[in-house]
Amino acid sequence: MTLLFFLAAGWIFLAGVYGMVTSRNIIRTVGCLAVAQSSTYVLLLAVGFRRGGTSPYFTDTSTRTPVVDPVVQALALTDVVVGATVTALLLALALQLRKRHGTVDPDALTGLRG
Amino acid sequence: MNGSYATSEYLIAVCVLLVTVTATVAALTPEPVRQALVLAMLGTALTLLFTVLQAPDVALSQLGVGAAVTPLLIMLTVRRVRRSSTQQRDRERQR
Amino acid sequence: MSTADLLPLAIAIPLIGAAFSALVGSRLPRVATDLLVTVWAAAGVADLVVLWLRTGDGRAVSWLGGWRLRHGESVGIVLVNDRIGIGLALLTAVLVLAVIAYSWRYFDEPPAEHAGTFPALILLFDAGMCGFALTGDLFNAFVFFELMGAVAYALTGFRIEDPRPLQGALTFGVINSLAAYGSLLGIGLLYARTGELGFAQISQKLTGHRADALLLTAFVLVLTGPLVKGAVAPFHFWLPDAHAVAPTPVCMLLSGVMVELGVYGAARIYWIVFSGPHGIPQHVFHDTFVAAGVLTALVGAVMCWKQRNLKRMLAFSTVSHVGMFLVGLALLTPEATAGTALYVAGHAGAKAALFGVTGALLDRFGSVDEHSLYGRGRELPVGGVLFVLGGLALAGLPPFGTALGKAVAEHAAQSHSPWLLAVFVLASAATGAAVLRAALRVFAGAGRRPLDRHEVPETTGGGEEPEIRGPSRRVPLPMLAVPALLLAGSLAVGLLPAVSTQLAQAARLFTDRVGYVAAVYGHSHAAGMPPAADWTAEGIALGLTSVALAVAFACAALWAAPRGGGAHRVVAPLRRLHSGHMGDYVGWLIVGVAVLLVAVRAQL
Amino acid sequence: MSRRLRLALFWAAAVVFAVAFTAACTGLPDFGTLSHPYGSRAIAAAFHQRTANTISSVNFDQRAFDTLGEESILFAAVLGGLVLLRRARDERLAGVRRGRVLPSTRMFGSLLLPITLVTGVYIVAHGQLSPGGGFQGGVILATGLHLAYIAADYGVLKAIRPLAVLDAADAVGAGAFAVLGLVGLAVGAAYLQNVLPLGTFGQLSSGGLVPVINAAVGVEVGSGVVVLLAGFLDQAVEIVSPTGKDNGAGR
Amino acid sequence: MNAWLVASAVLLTLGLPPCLWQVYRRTPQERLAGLNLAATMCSAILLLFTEGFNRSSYVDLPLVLAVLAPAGTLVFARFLGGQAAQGEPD
Amino acid sequence: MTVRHVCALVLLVLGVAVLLLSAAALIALPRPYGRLHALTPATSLGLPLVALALAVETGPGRSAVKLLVIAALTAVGGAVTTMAIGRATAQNARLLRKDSPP
Repeated sequence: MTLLFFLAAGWIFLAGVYGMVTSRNIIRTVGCLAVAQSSTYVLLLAVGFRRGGTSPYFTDTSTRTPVVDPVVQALALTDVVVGATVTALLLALALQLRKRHGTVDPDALTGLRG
Repeated sequence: MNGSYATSEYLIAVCVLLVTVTATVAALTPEPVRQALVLAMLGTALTLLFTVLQAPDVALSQLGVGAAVTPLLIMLTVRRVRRSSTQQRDRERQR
Repeated sequence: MSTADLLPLAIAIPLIGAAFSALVGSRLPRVATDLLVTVWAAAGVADLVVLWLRTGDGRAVSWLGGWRLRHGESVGIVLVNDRIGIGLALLTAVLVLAVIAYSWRYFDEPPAEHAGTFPALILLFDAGMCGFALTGDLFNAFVFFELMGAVAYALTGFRIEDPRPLQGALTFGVINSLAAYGSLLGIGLLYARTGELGFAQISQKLTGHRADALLLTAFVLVLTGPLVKGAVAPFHFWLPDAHAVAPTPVCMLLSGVMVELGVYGAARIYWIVFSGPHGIPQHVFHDTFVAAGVLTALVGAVMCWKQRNLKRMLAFSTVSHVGMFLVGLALLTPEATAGTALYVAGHAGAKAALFGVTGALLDRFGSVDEHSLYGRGRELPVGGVLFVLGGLALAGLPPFGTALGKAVAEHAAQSHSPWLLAVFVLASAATGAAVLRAALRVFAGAGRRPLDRHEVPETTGGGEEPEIRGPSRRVPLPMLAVPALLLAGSLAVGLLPAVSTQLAQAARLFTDRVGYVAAVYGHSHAAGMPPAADWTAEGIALGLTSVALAVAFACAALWAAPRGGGAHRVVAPLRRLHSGHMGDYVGWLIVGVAVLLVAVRAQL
Repeated sequence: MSRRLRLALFWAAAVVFAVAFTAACTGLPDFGTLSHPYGSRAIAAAFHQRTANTISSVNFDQRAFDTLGEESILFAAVLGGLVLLRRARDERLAGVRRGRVLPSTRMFGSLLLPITLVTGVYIVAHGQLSPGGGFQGGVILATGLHLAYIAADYGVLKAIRPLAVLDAADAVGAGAFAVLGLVGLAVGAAYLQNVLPLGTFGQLSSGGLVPVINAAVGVEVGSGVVVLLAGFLDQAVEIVSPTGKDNGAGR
Repeated sequence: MNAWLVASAVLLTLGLPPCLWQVYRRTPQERLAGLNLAATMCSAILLLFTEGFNRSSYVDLPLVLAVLAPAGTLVFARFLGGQAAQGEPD
Repeated sequence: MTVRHVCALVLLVLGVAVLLLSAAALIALPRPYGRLHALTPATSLGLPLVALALAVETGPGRSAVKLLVIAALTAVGGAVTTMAIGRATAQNARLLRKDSPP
């Protein structure tokens, strides 16, 4: 049953990729990339969960409390930032591309081929 | 104590379900404005999931990034795109 | 300052330089900024040179934040490398210095109120690539992978007035980011199993587990990122699209070292993390990736031959060479590794020089189309000489570094399976021939005037906007001096015996997993004998053979009667696959992952 | 490749991926496992450094180098945004019409603006104690500033948004992180080593270098996100392309 | 097992799905309304977690959500309105 | 079970009930404008009740102040955002009618 928590990550990744494969709009492609990325957060945090643990900082709880893995949280935090910045860059590219090319449909982007 | 584990895992299960469904819908939404709104929802759902997984730090970042900044950027991009196509249509009408 | 401290400095220096350049760029005159950035890049080179010298035939280890091992465990990040990784970082730094010198008079600095942004991005690129080359930690590698990616997307799309760079950059960004997220999934799986993130630490913990589905999936997923960056078929589609449209100085970095870093990363991760007992057996990696490398080399060579857009031609030749590098590394012997390292160094100089000359052409004539430039390059004789020399170097003319590296790698490949020899010779001959054909057409007006036929979709390369506003009558001096120096560097790699012996010793260390782990854990470990990496009569003969083939191909293309026929039927569908469609490329990415999964599973 | 072929390829690959990933997940330790070797070590190390929020300790001390890379990515994205969203040679600025805003929105916006800024500063400042930190607080600060756009209009936002200063602040924040690492080298320790006095566990000033780096990150993120959003807003609201160019260059 | 967690579980299970339904199904404006209610619902759930997990510092999360959510909604509303004003039927 | 605890539970049950009712109304009401009305009780009554319940439970102190700030922000913000969404919907509807063929 708890296996499903890990499998959810794989499902989300594939859903994002499916959206990118079928996309007819480059802005949607970038959005789907963000979806695919959220799978990594889910996997990382699910991996770091400890049954009965609480979050690993000790201002409002005793230092003996069992806590979940802080390292994956730090990794996920880095990942969130990376994802947001990359999304911003790609959206900037998509915006300019739309302006210059007059289309957001990948089928109509024929500038580079062969 | 077992009851508390069960509640906690029930919460996690519901949140994972919410995230999975929202992510799937976001990936399947063809139109960017609507997708931006679903992505904002995905950000909120992820925030809940991170909180029940006891990761409030990540939840806070996700709240800022996923629920606010990313959808806003998509909206701004779409708006710019809309603006240029409006200009274009106006020009065509004038001809 | 100890040797270990030089490792983080190699990354910190360009980072600080980037912040500084962005900060003062708009407040200082252009010349001052350029000078400052050049000095900064030179400081990075100096740091790495000292590091190279001090590392000697060993490894440099630096625990960041002082989180050294306690009881055999650490919570910190370790930077650890031998001369292969340090050499790659050094190559990066040298190329960055060359690029900065090349673009002294180059860019018009489009964001007028933000002068200094372009050099700042180049320095960030430098930091990202050095970090990726030097790190010994899987997640840290992901972070620096993303850093070099993010900078590269922005730099590729630099010319926003033209739609093609934007499309190329967007494809580049989407495909590479998706691959990086795949890698991160793999890192998550490995972390779940081992509870570690360092290469050496994971490797130690993995020895206690069986090679099961988790290991297999994690292996393929983790390697996806580096393989996509390394443009291994079928992950290579983004590369020509991005390289054909990026500003020329950026192309020099992308083709010269970034793509090679991808292959390096794949090999490094396999060697340290997965090659141990209970890991992925060596014959599996060997068979799978020799096949992938051969496929890449051939696809790249064929596509390179068919291009008329000069930048795209050079990009496909990079694909082809990367295939050969992958074959070299996948042979998993110190000798082949040493050869590949030499080949990469020689190739970087030659390829960057070729891009540099192409940039001069683009600047002068506003086109990179082989057909429309026919004969116009006569005004630029120096460029012509450099271009021909570059083509000969790509084909493997002794004594260029490319020839030495190729000869050593070929020798190692031959003892394994003789037919690989033919692949090496043919692929280098074809890429060299394409460049020579273009050089003769453009700079000498040789052969018939090419006809425009539109049977297959293609990217011509005409109608490009010059990268310098208002093309000057004279090509600026750095735009030809830098390529000449780069070619000289490529020559030096082949001529200086010290380079080859030192790289051979480093290759011995690169292929020594036990020694790497021991170095991280602070044990001493005796290294074996270095392989031989020097000129042999056989190597020179093979080099001359591929050059002769290249010249023959080029002459045939120029003067022989054109024939359609069988070849066309094979090549046209291949060209059609390179559709420039983002959805296609994403599809290929996931297909590639699936094929690797199946291929590795079948051999376990 | 036709759409149908593409989809067929995707489905074939997706099935393989799904099978492999499922098989991999069966090999994982059970969900909620009690064994987290790295995590346990990180907690012990955080206690040693007297940082109450272990995640901040991992982020800004134990694995600070990752964060250095991450902030460089953000810096690169901001620079990249400046480059990519610049006004092209053939574009011009249009006058922005004054937006009509509901009075209630205006009042609420002006009320919310200070609250948001205070919240942002609070989240940054308590980074090493409770959830939050430079990044989260920085994003809140940057978003909060844009309430001016909601409450009034674009002109007001431009007036309270000193882009040149924020630009510089972004670079200073990014550079400061890398320079702070040199402090360790200067006193003969390792790069990014936490050499400042550590303070008392649970106090605002505890953790040595952690709150300093945290503040640098806060400055960088706050100003960087504003600059990035400014690029997009300018494109969305202000910059117009010349007639005929929107569609013209695509051929 | 405590009342606060049960209450949050009830809200998660019964309160959020209708909002999600609204977000998935309809025009952008109605999606925005659904998003708005979902944000309120999440605020409530996060508040309940504070007491449910017995960590008083979790209260920062609903605080931030309460600050960001209206701001986000107002921006979206402005753009959706402005988009219509420029004659872009959707 | 102190009196305070009972009070908190009562407030909690009331708050959750209001929130659930709002959610139900959101999908049950037929017209877009009607659905907008579903937002108001949740923000102005449901969430403040929940926050109040928590404040009663924890007793006076800094966290109680934070809870009340959240309640106040949501209540005011809810009203304002509802109006803004209503306006956006109205603009859209009106212009659609104007653009549609005669």
